[in-house]
Amino acid sequence: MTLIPSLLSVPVAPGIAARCAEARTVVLSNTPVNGEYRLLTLDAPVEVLACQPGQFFQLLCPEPEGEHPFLRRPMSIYGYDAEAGQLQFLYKVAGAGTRGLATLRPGDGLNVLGPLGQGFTMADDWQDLLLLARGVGLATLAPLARMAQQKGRRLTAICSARRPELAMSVDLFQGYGAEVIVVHDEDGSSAPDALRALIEARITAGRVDAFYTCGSSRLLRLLQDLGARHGIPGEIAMEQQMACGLGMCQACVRPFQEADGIVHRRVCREGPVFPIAEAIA
Amino acid sequence: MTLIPSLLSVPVAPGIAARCAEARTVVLSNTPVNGEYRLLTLDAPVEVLACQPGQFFQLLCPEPEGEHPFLRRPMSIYGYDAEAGQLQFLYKVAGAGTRGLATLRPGDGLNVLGPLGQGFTMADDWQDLLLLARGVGLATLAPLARMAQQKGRRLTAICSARRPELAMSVDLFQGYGAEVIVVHDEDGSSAPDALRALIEARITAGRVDAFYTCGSSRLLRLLQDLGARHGIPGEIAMEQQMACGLGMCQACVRPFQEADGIVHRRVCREGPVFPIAEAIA
Amino acid sequence: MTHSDPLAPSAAPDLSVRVGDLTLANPVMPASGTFSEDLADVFDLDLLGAHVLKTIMHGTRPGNPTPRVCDLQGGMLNAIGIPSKGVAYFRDQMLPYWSGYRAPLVVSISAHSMDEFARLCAEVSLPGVAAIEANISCPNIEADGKAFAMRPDTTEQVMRRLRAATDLPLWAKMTPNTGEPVETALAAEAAGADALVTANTALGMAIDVRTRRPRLGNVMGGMSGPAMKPIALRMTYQCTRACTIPVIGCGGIATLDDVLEFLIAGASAVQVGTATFQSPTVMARLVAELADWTAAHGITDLSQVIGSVEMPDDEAA
Amino acid sequence: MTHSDPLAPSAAPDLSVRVGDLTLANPVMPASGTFSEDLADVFDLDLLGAHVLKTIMHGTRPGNPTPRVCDLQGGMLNAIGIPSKGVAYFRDQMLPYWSGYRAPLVVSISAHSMDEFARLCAEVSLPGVAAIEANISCPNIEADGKAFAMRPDTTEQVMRRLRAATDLPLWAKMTPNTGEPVETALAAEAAGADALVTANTALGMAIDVRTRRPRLGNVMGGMSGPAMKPIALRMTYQCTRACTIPVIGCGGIATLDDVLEFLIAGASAVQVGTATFQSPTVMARLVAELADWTAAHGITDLSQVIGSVEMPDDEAA
Ligand SMILES: Cc1cc2nc3c(=O)[nH]c(=O)nc-3n(C[C@H](O)[C@H](O)[C@H](O)COP(=O)(O)OP(=O)(O)OC[C@H]3O[C@@H](n4cnc5c(N)ncnc54)[C@H](O)[C@@H]3O)c2cc1C
Ligand SMILES: Cc1cc2nc3c(=O)[nH]c(=O)nc-3n(C[C@H](O)[C@H](O)[C@H](O)COP(=O)(O)OP(=O)(O)OC[C@H]3O[C@@H](n4cnc5c(N)ncnc54)[C@H](O)[C@@H]3O)c2cc1C
Ligand SMILES: Cc1cc2nc3c(=O)[nH]c(=O)nc-3n(C[C@H](O)[C@H](O)[C@H](O)COP(=O)(O)O)c2cc1C
Ligand SMILES: Cc1cc2nc3c(=O)[nH]c(=O)nc-3n(C[C@H](O)[C@H](O)[C@H](O)COP(=O)(O)O)c2cc1C
Ligand code: FES
Ligand code: FES
Repeated sequence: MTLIPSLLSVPVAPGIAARCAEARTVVLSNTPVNGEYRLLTLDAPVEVLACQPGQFFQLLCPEPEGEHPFLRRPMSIYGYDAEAGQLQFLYKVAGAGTRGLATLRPGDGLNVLGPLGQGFTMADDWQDLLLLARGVGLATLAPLARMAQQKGRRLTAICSARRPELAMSVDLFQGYGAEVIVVHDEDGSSAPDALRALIEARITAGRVDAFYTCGSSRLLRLLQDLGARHGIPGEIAMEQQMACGLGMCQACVRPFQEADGIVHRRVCREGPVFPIAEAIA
Repeated sequence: MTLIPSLLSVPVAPGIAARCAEARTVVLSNTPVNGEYRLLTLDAPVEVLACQPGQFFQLLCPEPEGEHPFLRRPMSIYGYDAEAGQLQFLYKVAGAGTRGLATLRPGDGLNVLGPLGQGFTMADDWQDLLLLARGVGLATLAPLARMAQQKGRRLTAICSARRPELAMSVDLFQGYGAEVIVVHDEDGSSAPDALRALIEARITAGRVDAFYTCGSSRLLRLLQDLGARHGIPGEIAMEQQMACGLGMCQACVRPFQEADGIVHRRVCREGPVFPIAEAIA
Repeated sequence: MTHSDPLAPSAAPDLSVRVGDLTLANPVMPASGTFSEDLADVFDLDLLGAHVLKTIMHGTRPGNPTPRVCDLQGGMLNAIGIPSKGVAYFRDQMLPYWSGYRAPLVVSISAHSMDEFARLCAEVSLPGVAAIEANISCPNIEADGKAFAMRPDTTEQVMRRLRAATDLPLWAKMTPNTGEPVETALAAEAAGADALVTANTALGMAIDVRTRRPRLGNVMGGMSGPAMKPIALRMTYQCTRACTIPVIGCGGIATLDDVLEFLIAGASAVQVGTATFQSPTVMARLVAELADWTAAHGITDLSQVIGSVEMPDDEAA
Repeated sequence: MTHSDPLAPSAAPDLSVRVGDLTLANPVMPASGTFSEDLADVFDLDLLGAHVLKTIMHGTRPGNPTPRVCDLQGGMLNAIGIPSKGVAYFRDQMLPYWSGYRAPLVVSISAHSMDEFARLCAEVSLPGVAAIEANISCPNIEADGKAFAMRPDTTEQVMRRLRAATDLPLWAKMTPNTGEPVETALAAEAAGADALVTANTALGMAIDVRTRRPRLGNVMGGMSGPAMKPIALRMTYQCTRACTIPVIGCGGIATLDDVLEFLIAGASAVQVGTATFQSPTVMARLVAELADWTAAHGITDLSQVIGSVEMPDDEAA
């Protein structure tokens, strides 16, 4: 990062209902989870806490020694609590930016921009929800569990991982009343065919109204196929390289299948959540 | 700074008596002195501790928040002790680099390159020494006091400052047996005419064999004039913008008056100490 | 403003600057391609000296393959291309929105041929548009960064066509990739440009050493941000010295010192691009900081700053 | 080498590369102007693939006014000029010293006129010199950065004169300030250059906003360091694609990843300049790190790396 945005506050125009803000937060904790992942908890001002599950923030990552992340890094909201004034991210240390995040200690400041993008929807007739995700994708879907509980929906979360002990957010999903099924690579239960059988059994039992997923092309293709066969709608949270995160720069487009052909949509603005049927794996 | 030089050690060629090294030191303390100045004490390896008064180091300053000092910053050696494995710098916080130095805390690492340049000499017939300096220039001259004591010379240090309490290194000079005269702006004792009178009185009393000074053009001109009139030699430590500090880049030249005309010399290699008579103010 | 004490710092010092016939309330405006109505969520866009829109082209275009951006030490590369919804979309959807602001609207246009460029220029010369910025420099449109602004002759030709196509103030956006920055600037001036913008991005490249693939889908792209600032400042200085028309500085501006550096070099105004990605509120803060700075330094008119660079003494080294 | 186990990591993997007829023990060498015998205090200079000296000119010259350098975010500006002690000093004082090393000696030369350039080239073509690097690109020598390498025609003319003046391998050092990098590279190749060096510094400027003075005594100067890396890498890639002669990458190289990035882009070897100012031992460490990397990745010959960039799939965006 280069700029140290000052604390000088700047007004928005009268009449604008701002959907997001650039804000300074303070780190409450930043602790390892499962070895590869870290949970960052921030003390955040209320103007950035009107969040929807599926939305994200752009974090201005500190520079780890010898590296110079320059652009902000997009991170899904893992948890938010307007009353407690808290905001959480679950992240995987991947490169310079996330290595920078990993250096944050309690009391450090962190400049965030958000909440950004369009979150998940939950149509009234989506009573039985099936969530399928892997790795850090589970972070993106975590807040859905709370939303489902608040709306009184039944949620089944299939958490895929390399090894059973690496499956994340199991406790969190269960805490919000979801049924959790852990599948993993070691016993082959995470393979597409095994998953297909697992999910089709539930569909046949009439227990799936909608899918939620994110990230992986393999899982997307599976759910697209099952959705088309059985007429089940659903939503996916997608990723793309970003610069602004606000919709200005057009960096983050992805192609989508519409009736008339392929269109480009901005992951940061029209997304990151899109209909599964329209996404292109 | 950009590079994080690794600890991988690289050999010098057999037969080379290396005059300097790039080394990693550890901060022992970094404390304010007199408000504007800070004293940095480092735990340093012995290969960089064969120092001469007047030599300097190139410090790879950490980046303070929002600023990006890139080149190393030259700093005179304020103290060195090969037995204790310690190295000291006295610096004034001026810009990005020294602001970065000011962030160093005990236990932090600091990459240093040195000792560099040619230090002060002390000819056998220089028995009565007069040192005249101001501000941070006193840092550069401080190790001279020890050298004078070791060689059994008499040293008078005229320390100039804006206010009497800002005069630095008084205790240090006294500790090495020097007579200290503090002159300052508030009572006009630091004005050129006052200094001229003070010094001429000592010259007349036969108590000055050589001058030492550094930095200020005003003081240089005064000593050049007195030196020429009374046939008194002396040395000055000079400054110039540097890149390499080693002699490679030719950034740091200054003009000097030689018999045949003006020549350029590198402050980092031929200097930073030069004969007062040849320096150009 | 309801303050009564004209000496209070909040009395909003006059930051206005002139760019040709246009007076801007202050010298800070966005750079094309790094701004949209989305920023209104973050600050009041009428705090800006002007609004400069993403370059539009005549027809609809998809833009470049992804990844379209990557970050660098002190900057970024982009190869967005110019995804465009065409001129009708601009006229019917965008212009009405932007006409709701007080800040003057600058419309950036580009085209692959001079004919299309001139036609587009005429078509966007509409009420509500305060000036047209001719993006004759986008390094992504033609192979290896060859754009009109690479050479004085093509610059002069295309700018003459645009000059004939509009009565609006016409700005020429220059490229740092040319070996003839002064000659192209003079060519734009001779063709009737009202101002120059220095500069668009510098053509660069980055490779991911783990995948051995270019970091941009388009292989090469434009470098922006602090890393290019010394180049943009040099062009700004060269162009203000050579030309009589005003120059708008652009490239790596992120802090008040950067704004001042370009003004002192001779820029009449500045554009801020990449810094907005780091901090979306940065332009509003720069305006406020500039106001404080002028007040603190007794500057009553920015003409006391613009072009005030002092040349070094002629002393020998 | 006294190690006996050829599989031990210390068995020094073969890092040799060919640059035309010259074989270098490894691809890492200093950039001209950022190297001298003073560095021998810090590491064994025979660890390097070659030695490249500061550009010399025919007569003696003082160089530019001070300050001659300033630092930037991610780089620096310099306007050293080419202080030179002349060709006799090189022959009598410098050549004997450098002849004591195993690493091949590359002598960089420059001149204001083609005649002088050719004469100097002939005069430095001495036993002990392995190659001549023609600095046809120094932006400080002529006004506003206009050097021979700015244009294909002047590049070809001067390189033909140099080619005729020496039988030694002849390298042409290119400039990022030209708008025609590929055309000038092809011109140098056509004139008989044995290799290209991409690139010299990018012309830039910086102003101290407090004093309102340029930060360099020479007002403008050359930008080097990480900030220019994307530009230098782009030129390296453009030139290796367009030419058949080898290209030596140069500009902002500071880490092993940077070395790899240039090799993958197509460079046969690399030059390291500004990074040596940050860490004088950097080149020796890069050689060691490259050895470790090749060992760890099962690379037995750097030709497996050089030019191995993979083009993006032709998928739609
Ligand atoms: C909407 C959205 C939500 C995300 N939520 C999470 C989350 O909750 N937890 C988490 O760990 N990761 C999440 N990611 C991915 C996360 O943004 C990247 O892992 C992170 O940017 C990597 O940065 P880096 O500097 O550590 O890695 P590097 O690989 O060094 O990054 C280099 C560049 O590539 C970009 N980049 C790298 N990976 C991705 C990616 N997958 N998507 C988009 N850009 C990428 C970076 O932003 C940076 O600009 C999300 C991505 C998006 C787009
Ligand atoms: C041989 C030598 C010994 C020195 N010894 C000391 C010392 O013991 N204590 C001390 O406080 N200062 C000393 N200085 C001055 C010190 O190097 C500068 O104050 C420091 O580099 C300022 O860096 P900055 O980033 O804080 O300031 P900035 O003004 O932001 O520096 C910008 C650039 O200018 C250079 N620069 C600024 N001032 C000077 C200067 N006076 N001389 C050379 N380059 C300069 C910096 O190195 C940097 O490259 C010495 C200088 C030299 C040449
Ligand atoms: C993502 C992105 C998109 C851009 N799109 C355009 C564009 O459409 N038209 C244009 O003239 N310049 C475009 N530019 C260039 C900027 O307007 C500006 O000239 C350049 O980025 C340098 O300024 P900066 O360093 O402040 O970003 C774009 C730059 C970026 C980073
Ligand atoms: C202080 C300095 C002096 C230089 N002198 C020369 C020179 O005499 N001849 C030359 O061809 N290049 C010269 N260069 C350019 C370097 O050789 C190199 O091309 C450039 O700095 C880019 O590489 P870098 O980013 O690794 O420094 C000089 C660069 C610097 C920083
Ligand atoms: S990241 Fe800029 S438009 Fe999406
Ligand atoms: S600083 Fe490089 S020669 Fe002195």
